[in-house]
Parts: sequence; structure tokens; C-alpha cells
Amino acid sequence: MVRDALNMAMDEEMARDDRVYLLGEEVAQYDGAYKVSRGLWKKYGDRRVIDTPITEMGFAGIAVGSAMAGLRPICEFMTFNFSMQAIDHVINSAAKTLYMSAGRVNVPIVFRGPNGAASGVAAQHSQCYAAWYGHCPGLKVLSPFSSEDAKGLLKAAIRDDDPVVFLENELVYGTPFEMSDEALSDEFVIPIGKAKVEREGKHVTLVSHSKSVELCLEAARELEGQGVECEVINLRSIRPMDEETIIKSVMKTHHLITVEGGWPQFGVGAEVCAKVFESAAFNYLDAPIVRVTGADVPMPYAKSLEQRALPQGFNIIESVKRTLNLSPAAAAYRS
Amino acid sequence: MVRDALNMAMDEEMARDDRVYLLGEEVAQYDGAYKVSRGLWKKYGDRRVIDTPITEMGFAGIAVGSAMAGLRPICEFMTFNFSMQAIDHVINSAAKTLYMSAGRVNVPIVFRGPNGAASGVAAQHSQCYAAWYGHCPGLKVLSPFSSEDAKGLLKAAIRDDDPVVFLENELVYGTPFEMSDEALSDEFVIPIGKAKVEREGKHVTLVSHSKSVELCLEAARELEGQGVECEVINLRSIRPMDEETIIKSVMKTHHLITVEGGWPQFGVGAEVCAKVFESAAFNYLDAPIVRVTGADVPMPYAKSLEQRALPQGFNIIESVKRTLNLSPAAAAYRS
Amino acid sequence: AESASLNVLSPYKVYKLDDGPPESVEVTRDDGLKFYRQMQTVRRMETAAGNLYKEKIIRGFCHLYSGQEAICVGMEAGLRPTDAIITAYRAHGWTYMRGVSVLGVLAELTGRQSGCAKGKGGSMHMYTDNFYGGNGIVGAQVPLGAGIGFAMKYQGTDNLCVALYGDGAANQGQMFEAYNMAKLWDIPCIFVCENNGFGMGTPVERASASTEYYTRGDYIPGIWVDGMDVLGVREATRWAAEYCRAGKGPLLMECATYRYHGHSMSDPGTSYRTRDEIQEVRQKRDPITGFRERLLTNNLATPEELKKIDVEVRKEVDEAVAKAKTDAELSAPNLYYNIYKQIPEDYKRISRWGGTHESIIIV
Amino acid sequence: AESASLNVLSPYKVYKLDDGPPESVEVTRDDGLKFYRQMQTVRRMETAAGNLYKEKIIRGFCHLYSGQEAICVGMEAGLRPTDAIITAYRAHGWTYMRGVSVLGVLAELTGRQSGCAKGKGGSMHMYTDNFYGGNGIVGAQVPLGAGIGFAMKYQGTDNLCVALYGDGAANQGQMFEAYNMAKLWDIPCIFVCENNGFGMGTPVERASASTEYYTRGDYIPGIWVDGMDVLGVREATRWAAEYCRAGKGPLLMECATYRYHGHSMSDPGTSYRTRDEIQEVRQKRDPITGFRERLLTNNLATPEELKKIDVEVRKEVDEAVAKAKTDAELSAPNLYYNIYKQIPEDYKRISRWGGTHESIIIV
Ligand SMILES: Cc1ncc(C[n+]2csc(CCOP(=O)(O)OP(=O)(O)O)c2C)c(N)n1
Ligand SMILES: Cc1ncc(C[n+]2csc(CCOP(=O)(O)OP(=O)(O)O)c2C)c(N)n1
Ligand SMILES: [Mg+2]
Ligand SMILES: [Mg+2]
Repeated sequence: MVRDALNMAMDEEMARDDRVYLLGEEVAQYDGAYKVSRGLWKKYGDRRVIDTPITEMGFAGIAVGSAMAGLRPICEFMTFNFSMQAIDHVINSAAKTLYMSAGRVNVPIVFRGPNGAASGVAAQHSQCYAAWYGHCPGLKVLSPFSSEDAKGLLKAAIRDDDPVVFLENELVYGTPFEMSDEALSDEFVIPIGKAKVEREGKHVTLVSHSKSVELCLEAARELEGQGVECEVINLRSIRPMDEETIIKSVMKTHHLITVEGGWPQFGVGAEVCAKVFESAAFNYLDAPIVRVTGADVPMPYAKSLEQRALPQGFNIIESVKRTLNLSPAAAAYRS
Repeated sequence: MVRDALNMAMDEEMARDDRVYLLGEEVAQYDGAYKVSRGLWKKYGDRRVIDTPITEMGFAGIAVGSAMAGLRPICEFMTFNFSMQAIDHVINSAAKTLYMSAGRVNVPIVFRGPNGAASGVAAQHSQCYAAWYGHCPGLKVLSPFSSEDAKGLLKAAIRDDDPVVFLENELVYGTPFEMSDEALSDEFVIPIGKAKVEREGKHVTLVSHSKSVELCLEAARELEGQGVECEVINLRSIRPMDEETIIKSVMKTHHLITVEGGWPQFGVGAEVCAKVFESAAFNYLDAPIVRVTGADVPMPYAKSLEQRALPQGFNIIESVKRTLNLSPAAAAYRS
Repeated sequence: AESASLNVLSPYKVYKLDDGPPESVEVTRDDGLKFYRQMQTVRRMETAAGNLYKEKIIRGFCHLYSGQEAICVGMEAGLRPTDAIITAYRAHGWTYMRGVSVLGVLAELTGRQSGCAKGKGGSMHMYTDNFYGGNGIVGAQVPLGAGIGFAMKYQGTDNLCVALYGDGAANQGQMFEAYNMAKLWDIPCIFVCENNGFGMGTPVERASASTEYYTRGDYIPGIWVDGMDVLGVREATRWAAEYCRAGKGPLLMECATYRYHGHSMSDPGTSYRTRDEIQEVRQKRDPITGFRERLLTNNLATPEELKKIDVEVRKEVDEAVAKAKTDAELSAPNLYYNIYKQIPEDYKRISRWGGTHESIIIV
Repeated sequence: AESASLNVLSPYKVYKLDDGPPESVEVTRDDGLKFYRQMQTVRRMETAAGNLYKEKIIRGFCHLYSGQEAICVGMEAGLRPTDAIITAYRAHGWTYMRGVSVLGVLAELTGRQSGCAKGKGGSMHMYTDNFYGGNGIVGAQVPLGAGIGFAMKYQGTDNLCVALYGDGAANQGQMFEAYNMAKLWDIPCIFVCENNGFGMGTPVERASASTEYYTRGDYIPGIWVDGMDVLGVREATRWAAEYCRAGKGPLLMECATYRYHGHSMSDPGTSYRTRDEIQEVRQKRDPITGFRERLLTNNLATPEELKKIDVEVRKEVDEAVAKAKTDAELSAPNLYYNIYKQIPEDYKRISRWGGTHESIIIV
């Protein structure tokens, strides 16, 4: 499960480096609101696993200060929605300080927690922050999908000398994924800034991150039966973004669809499109791009509306068909 | 001057509607840190022009609460950089409440203040928030360029029943612009959601907002002498964005360059590109797009570096030439 | 008897105040029966909500108010309907007390269109006249509440706003920002800390360097009240409201109470406290049982009358449950309504696949 | 004399403390001369900065420290070099006291590569060993400072952190969040409010519902010190540092002072106070003039010695000014350095026109 992978990453890195500590709401005695830190407080005690009061701005600031002074905090936001209270410290205190100090003060901190929509938690608890954080130089922004991603990227984030925003997804915490032997090793680290081609294909490129990768893979399986081969790219890293992998794929498939759970405008898909269209891939595209995203609405609570506010497999499948001109609606759509 | 236009807009709207009041740091007795509210405290007194302590989260929350209860606050951030302290109230309290309450509680508030880079104020005081706020449904996001924009859009924002983020630019506060007689009238209101074609042209479309529009117009004037006619679009509204005007222009010129002062990735230009490439204009573009933006760095203080971190006229001119294949570098650039 | 004179269950504590509310309070039979009915309704409604959650008909977060009923009932009785209230996500009891029917609450929880936010808000986001939510962000409702109070003063009324928050929220910086401005500008706002002993799994001592919440406004006077005593809460509220209406500025109030259930339905609520502890509060401090006793001892009600109320309450809640289960959800196009009140010209509803055509939107 | 025993200029006030720092302090001749030199250097340096600003060689914001010198000099004298300090944007004096040369400060202000942040930070963002800035966001440095103190404890040292903020910043919510955690976790941090009477154009009474800043930590003990008295500040700092080092947790300190210049260079500083008020402080409370008198009266220095210092200081500053004006700015490629310490593989520097080719980057 992704939850265990994250736990393992923290456990291994805490065992490896005394400077690493975890703080956040309910991370210690309660084992984490979503049980991601289960057992760590018992193992590492009060000094290194710290329950904070519900004061994000304050504890994020404390965490950043401690990183400036040589520690390596893992700062958990119970969900990234609450990172808005602390966002000034993420941006102004963490991301910009190395630059402002001309390289003197680095800030090795990981901000992590679940990001994006969960189930039935409505507008204030469902926002995706990938594009916001991706906008800001000085940050590295990761968005793992599978257990291997989760473990390898979190370990990379903790070892990194710069501030990393690590966007998890509550909905996949409990999802079981195979872990290779290599991934189970305590030296398994995935490089920051590289995307993963989850599945190769030649007809259309699906670029996605986090839980939406799952949707893409499902859609790809279904389309395979209809003779369409999708190449599925799991971004893993939102910033820096691995444009090479995307561009290469688009030059092969000539078709691009982006898939994400966040809002459509100024989102991850927008940046992917812009990168492709300012690149050499410009001349290779045979059809307009489609962004499959969350709907442009605050998240509603009611189940059927919530479902319509989030991308579904059929949105991807239909988009692929339209893009490849396999559907009668395609003509209408393009006009 | 833009400063006077903003002042006039607030003055007229306060005279027109007793529910309108202004609050923020130094807005009253000091006449505003940038003197935008000059004279208003003298005219309207303590009840309607209110100096706050330096507590953005608190006073933004108070302003939003008062809007829920029937007032029409103008909430000034001394600069939008400090809106990060209050951003939870802008997004979670202001933008989402109408939706969460299924239409019962609307939040007629204007958040305004200078946005983006000023001169020599370094990394923490130079950020552009257009893309961040543009991402969020429930907000309307305006970014005026000229005095007419400033007046007409601010009046529209104050009269609007929804939360409006109003992004000014300190660097143009003192710029003199012609104001038409119509614009001087106290019923001059510019509709939210419509871009303005500042200059017509047939060879290339430059899409821009705020002070960068000036750069585009200058570049357009220079290019005119070289036989290149630029169409310059002043977005005015970041959200909703007037895609019709952009698409129409691109279908005419076949070339697109976006220009903004903010960071390149996940910025305004990215969204403009994506909109074009998912539209009917897809087939009309003859060259890759170019995004002219701020550099992907926290803003340095030193003058020569600062200048290199911000878009300059020659960046636009060179980009136009490359796009139109008028420059020897063009081939290399595309490869 | 038609009325009785009773003492509050625990003496008030006051901070930076010369006097406090009276400790001997008068209660009429009608009021007594009303409070009993209201508390029972809230209790039953929450039990029903818990069951609906277990049946997976309510989704997401669901924070129950059971144990804290005396506060919403007592405060509402001490206020005017034109006063405003704003609270956090533990909002069901408050929503009901502000005039939303049991169905309006439960159907919101099941996400149906009879819900007071038509199913768009859910557990944490309920609204009605002079009730501004229901806020999911710990502490955010407090500056909002100060702003509502600000508006009431600005508009020249003598209404006030009550802004409620938990013991966990009490440490949030924005509280202190709101206190400061409320005091500087004499905003008619009562800041009420519902101290139920825990913020999720964290007991107050581990979260707050001072647990004397009624003193944490520093320059703002405060009162401590036993939040399990509906009469004490009502009396303190009346007194506080009068203080605010007199233009003396804001006031703090701490109501000591207890939460029976876990923090939300996903929290069993027993890892950070013992079952015995919960049992003991239920037996010794329960706001409803205690009040029931007092009504009977003081001859304000007969067992039969109370029984009858119980039956009526049960019926009302059962009926609401049935309707809340079968009621329809809003239709698909509603996904795109209520984003803006004033829809910009040519505004495009952007669906989850880039298309803005109606045909795409509604699938 | 080689040393003298003097009384602090104003009695301390203490809050939630049984005793306070001694009011009679010993000062050696060497220390006296050192403090005088340091205060004069900061004063001259700021005057020079003001002039460079008027010459348009310093751009943007420039917040001068003149009038407040006794605080940075006195506190530094009461701390160890291994203790840390963090302050806001009014940082020049602190930067100098932490070991950066006058040139390091002035060249930062002119944006040149000899600046302590090589010109990348400017007035508000200066750093050196155990000095963490220079922060442009009002209040943000306070949780950061608590975090630095946290790290010192975590690392098992007995160092502490001093986190400075203004009277305006004192109302920021994050202060109270930091106080709470510092107290809960016994963080060795001294929170120091430099109360100079104004936050920009707003006098303390209009910004703070309580202007007794040394009491605003509620459960954190506090001391009020005359911030115009370098000896009083040193003594109080020593005492506070000992308190923190002993593991007793955080402490608050208010230093009463005054700012002679406008808030920043763009503020004439005379619309919200009279010129007479400024003149009066200069005459009656000036930290340098007053200290000079005491050195002379107590035979710790002769007028000639002090004159000599003045001349040396002037020379040092003048030389620094000359260099700060002519020194080079960083070269163009530096624009893209220091964004990350650990540069990701294949990381692209994205310039302002989409290109990532080196040829484009550096123009
Ligand atoms: C800013 C923010 N941080 C964290 C949370 C997650 N959270 C929801 S409720 C809660 C506990 C609040 O406790 P308290 O204020 O005592 O209220 P109670 O639940 O006891 O009524 C937490 C941490 C949140 N909703 N908002
Ligand atoms: C969060 C934030 N809000 C507003 C500002 C603008 N600002 C800069 S300094 C200042 C006044 C601060 O006053 P005070 O804390 O008393 O410090 P002083 O300038 O007197 O040293 C303000 C409002 C800012 N930098 N950061
Ligand atoms: Mg609680
Ligand atoms: Mg001050």
C-alpha cells in the first residue's frame, strides 16, 4: 500500500539520519490522521516525532527555521488544503531563501500530506495544489502515483538539500501496488525531475500525475481492446517537469491528452501543453490537445455531482477517440 | 495617472453606495502606502476608511465576514505578496462560499493592491499572483493596464456581487494615460471577462496583461517600422478569460506570443496557449508559440539582474522575428 | 410549577470583569420543556447521522455534536434571532437551532436537495438566515464572525455575532488577530470557545500552553461557563449579549463540555482517552440527563410529558431520516450553478474535458 | 577608570517573573569604548545608506535603524556568537553586529558582489553565520526564529535564538502560534519586540489593543527594557539568555526605542508625528549621545578618545561607501544560480522567453 511505502521511506530515512524529524498535527501519538506515520512515534519518541497544535503557519515556520539551522524536517500538513495557512512560509521562507542569501542558507525540508480531492469532503478539502507550487522557482514539487513512486520519491525528497513539496493522495493510501525487490531496499531513491513512462504506445500520449495515472492506465487497457495504443506518462515530478519525455512521446504519437484531478485553468495540463507547443513537437501534433481535468467548480459534496466534477475513465476514452477521429462526435467537437 | 483613476473609482463608488468601505494597512490617515486612497479618509471618515493592524489573515477574514453580512468591502493588500498570509480567506472563505451554500451566501468583496515586480524590492516583494488566483473558480480576477482599465474595472469589481481579485501594478501608478470623457463619467464601468484589442495587426498576436501590455505596444510600434503588424490583446480579465478574442486573433495572424511579468511555468501564458491549442485555432498556427515571461527565478535585488529577470522589449521583438522567420536565429531556435 | 429559580451548576469564572452573570436563574416550565425538546432533538439527530454514516449514506467527514447540546440550546435562548452565529464544522446542532429542520440537516448530510445547502455543502457547510456556517478550516470562522459583527455595527443595528471555535482552534494565530481588531474597533462579537477537552486526538494540555481559554483574549474580558448546564449557558449568554450591545466591545466565553463520539466518524475516539472516562461524563455530567432531573425535581415537568416529547422527537427524526435517504440529489447541470452570483457575459462553464458545449457539460 | 558601576537608565518592568536582571551594572572601559564605536558605526553606516538612497544608488526599500542602535549593540554583547539572531527588514545594524563588514552591508544595499548576499538580497535580505536575516514579511521571522531555537535544542547545544520584531508585527497571528509552541516545547528563544512607537505611519495605540508588549506572551514571562540604554539592554539580555539556557523555556523582551527616519526612505516620516517629537527624542533619549555622556562623566573615556573613534568610524564608512559605489554587480549567468542547492539532473534554466539555450539565457 502507498501508506506503507511512505511510512517505510520516513522510517528508513529517520534511521539513517538523526537530523530528520517529523512534525505535524496528530502525527505522533495518534499515528497520523491517515495513519501514514504509524509506529514512528513509538519507535523514535517525542524528540523526533512531534504533535503540533493546529497552527500551520506557526509550525511550518518553525520547521523551516529548523531546516535553516541544520535539521531536516518532514512537515506534514494534515491535508494540503491547510498549507494555504502556511503558504507564505513555503514560498517566501523556504523556496526563496537560498536565492536571497546567494547560496548561503539552504532549506532542506519536505512539506507533505494528501493533496486534491478525497471522497465526500466538499469544497474546502478537495483542492489540488500541484500547479500553484509548480509555478514557484526554488521549490521541487513531486506527485507520486504508486507505492514505488511514493517510497523512492519521498526518500529523495528527504535527502534533498532544497525544499520539496510532496503531494500525496488520500484515495490511493490504501491501494496495493507491487513493490520490486529493488524498491524494498533502503537505498531505493528515485531521481527528482524524471517522468516515468508507465506504458508504451504509439497512437496517443496521455500525460498525468497522481491518482489520475490510474485512470489513464485503465483507459489505456480498455482502448487496447479497440486497437488503440496509449502511451501513459506519469509525471512524478511537477517541478522540474521532464519535458524531454513528454516531447519525445508526442513526436511519436502525434496526439496529446493531459489528465489531472485539479481545476482546468492554469493547471498542470496547461503547462504541459505550453511546453509541447513551444518545442520541436509543435509540428508533430495532428489534432488539438484535450485537457481532461477536474471541472471548473468548487467541489460539491453530493455524490453524483462530485463524480461529475472529477475526471472519469470515459472522459479519457472519449477524448482519445475524438482526438484520433474515431468517434462521430469528433468533427463537431473540433469545430 | 492610474493612481488617480483607482482613487476616483473608489471615491465614486463610496459616494454611490454606503455599503462600500475600504480597509487595509495605512489606507486611511497615511493616504495609502502608495497614495492610492489619498483623501478618502478625510472625505469619508473613520467609519468607511479604516487603518488595520498588520494582520492580513485577520482583516481579510473580517472583510469577508462583513461582505457575507451585507457590506461591500474593498480590502487593500499593501502588496499582493502579503495576500499569501490571507489566501485561505480569499479562496476558502470568499471564493467557495456561494457554491458551498448553494447560492445563499454571496461575498461581494474586492481584494486589491499592487501585484508583480516593482523596482528593487527583491524576491519576497515581486511575485505575480495572476495565475494562482486565475486557477480558482468562484473568483473573478482582473488585471488592468491603463487608467481607463483601472477605473472601469475597479468600479465593475466594487459593484460585482462576487469576490474579485484586482491586481494593480505599482510601476504604472504614476503613468499618465489619456482618459476619454466617457471614462471620466461616474457611470463608466468596463464589463468583467472581456479583453481589449489595444492595437490591430495581421502578422502576429501578442497576448498580455498589466504593465506588459505597454511593452507589447512599444514592441509593436518598433516592429511596425519593419513592416510587421502586431495585434496586441490586453486581457484585462484573467478569470474569466476572453478566449474568443484571443482565438479570433490567432486565426487571423497565425502566430502567437504571450507576454507577462510573472514566472513562466504554470503562468498566464500557459493557459492562453492551452486554450488556443484545444480550440479551432489549432490548425491555424504556423509556428510554435513563444511565452515571454519573467525568468524562472526568485527576483534578485541587483539592478542588472533584476532587469534580466523581467521581460524587455527586445525579448518580444526577437520572439516575433523568430516566430515569423525573420531572423537568422529562427531555424536554430526551432530545432 | 410554572417556573422555578435555580442555581447554575458550576460557579462562573470571570476574567478582567468586575461582575458576572447572576448565578441564580429563573426558568419557566415552557422554556424548560422547550430546551429539553431541543437538546433531545439534537442528540437524536446526531445519533441518526452516525447511523447513516455507518450505513455509508453519509460520506466524507461527519463531526457529531453529542454531549455539547446545552451550548447551542442555551446560547440560542440567550440571543435574538437577528443576532448572527458562525461556527466550525461541528455544525449540525447549531444549524438546527438556527431554524433549519431536522430534514434540512440530515438531507444535507446525505447530499440531497432538501438539504439546507441542497447537498452541495455537506456536513461542514450548512447555512441559514443569520447563520453563516459551518466552516471546514479550523479557526477561519473567527475573523469571519468578527466581520459579521463589524457589519452589524456598521449598519447601525444593535445586533451582535457569536463566533464559536474549539479548544484546538484556540491556538490559531488568526484568533488573536481578530481579538485585536475586535477590541480596537469595539466590535460586538462574543468569541466562544467550546472546550470539549480534545482537538482530534490531542488533549488540551498538549496543544495549549494555557488551557484557561476564557483568559486568552488578554485585553478582552472573559467568562467561564459550565457548558453542560443549559441554564448557565443561557444566562451567561444573555449577560454577555447585553454587554456587547451596550457598545463595550467584544467578550470571550469558554464553555466547558465534552464530546462523546470520536472527532469525526472515522475516529473511534478511544485511543486517546478511556471508555471509562466517556462513561463517567455520560453518567455525571450529561447535559440532557441532568436537565431532565432538574425539570422533574423542580416540578417543571412530569415523566409523562418528557416521555411524550421523546416520542415526538423520535418520530420527527425518523421521518427526516426516511426522507433524507430517498430524496433526490441535485440534477447534473447544478454542478455548474452557484459559482458566481453575477454571471459574466459569455461566461464559459468549463467541464472536465475542456469542452464547454452543453452536451459535454451534462454527461 | 578601568571600569564603573552604573545604574540602568530606566527600571525594568517584569511580567510573570519573580525577579529580573540587576539594575546596577558593571561596565569596563574597553567595553564602553567598544559599544560606543559599534553604535557610532551603525549610525554612520545608516546615514551613508540614506545618502546613497537619495543619490539613487540604493533602490527599492531601505529601512534605517538610526535611533535603535543600543539594542543591536547591547544584545550582541549579552549573547554568545554561537547564539543565533533573526530579525525583520530593518536589518543593517544587526547584520553588522553579527560580523558583516560595513562594506558587506553597504555593497548589499547597492546590489554589488561584495555585499553579504552578493547583491541578490538587498536591504531586507542579509545573512551571515548565525544570522538568518533580514526577512521582508512582517512577523514571518518569529516562527523561523523559534525553529532555529528548536534546532539548537534538538542538536543538544545550549545555544539559543533571538527573534526580533516590531510593535506593528506584534499583532501578527503567527507570533502567538510561535509563542504557544515555544512554551509547550520549552524552546530556547528570546522573543524581542523593538517598540519604536510606529508601524509605518500607525502609532502603537491604533494598532495594538494592548501596548504592553512585554506581557503579550500571556503564559510567557516578559521583561521591559529601555532600548535607548545599551547597558540595560546588555544586562537584560545576559539575564534572559541565562534563563533560556537553563531550560526554562522562552522569554519575551520589549525594548522601548524610537526610529528617527521615516519607515523606509520613501516615507518622510513627518505626517504622523511632529518634527518636534523627533527632535526631543534626539536630544533627551539618544542612545549614543547619552552613552557618550556617561562614558565621560564616569571617566571611562576622554573626549579625545571618543573623537578619535569618530574619525576612524567615519573613515571606515567612507571607504566602504566608495567601494560600494564602484564594485561590480554579479555577472548575468548568476541570475540562474542559487535557485537550488542540489540541481536536478537535466534541470533547465528557463529564461524570460521560453528558450532554455545558454545563448538565450545570458542575454
Ligand atoms: C487549518 C486546519 N487545520 C487542520 C484541520 C483538520 N482538523 C479538523 S478539526 C481538527 C481539530 C479541531 O479541534 P477543536 O478546535 O478542539 O474542535 P472540536 O473538533 O473539538 O470541536 C483538525 C486538526 C482543519 N480542518 N483546518
Ligand atoms: C505581512 C506583511 N504585511 C505588510 C508588510 C508591509 N510593511 C512592511 S514594514 C511594515 C510596518 C512594520 O512595523 P513594525 O513591526 O513596528 O516594525 P518597524 O518598521 O517599526 O521596525 C509594514 C506594514 C509586510 N512587509 N509584510
Ligand atoms: Mg475540541
Ligand atoms: Mg515599529
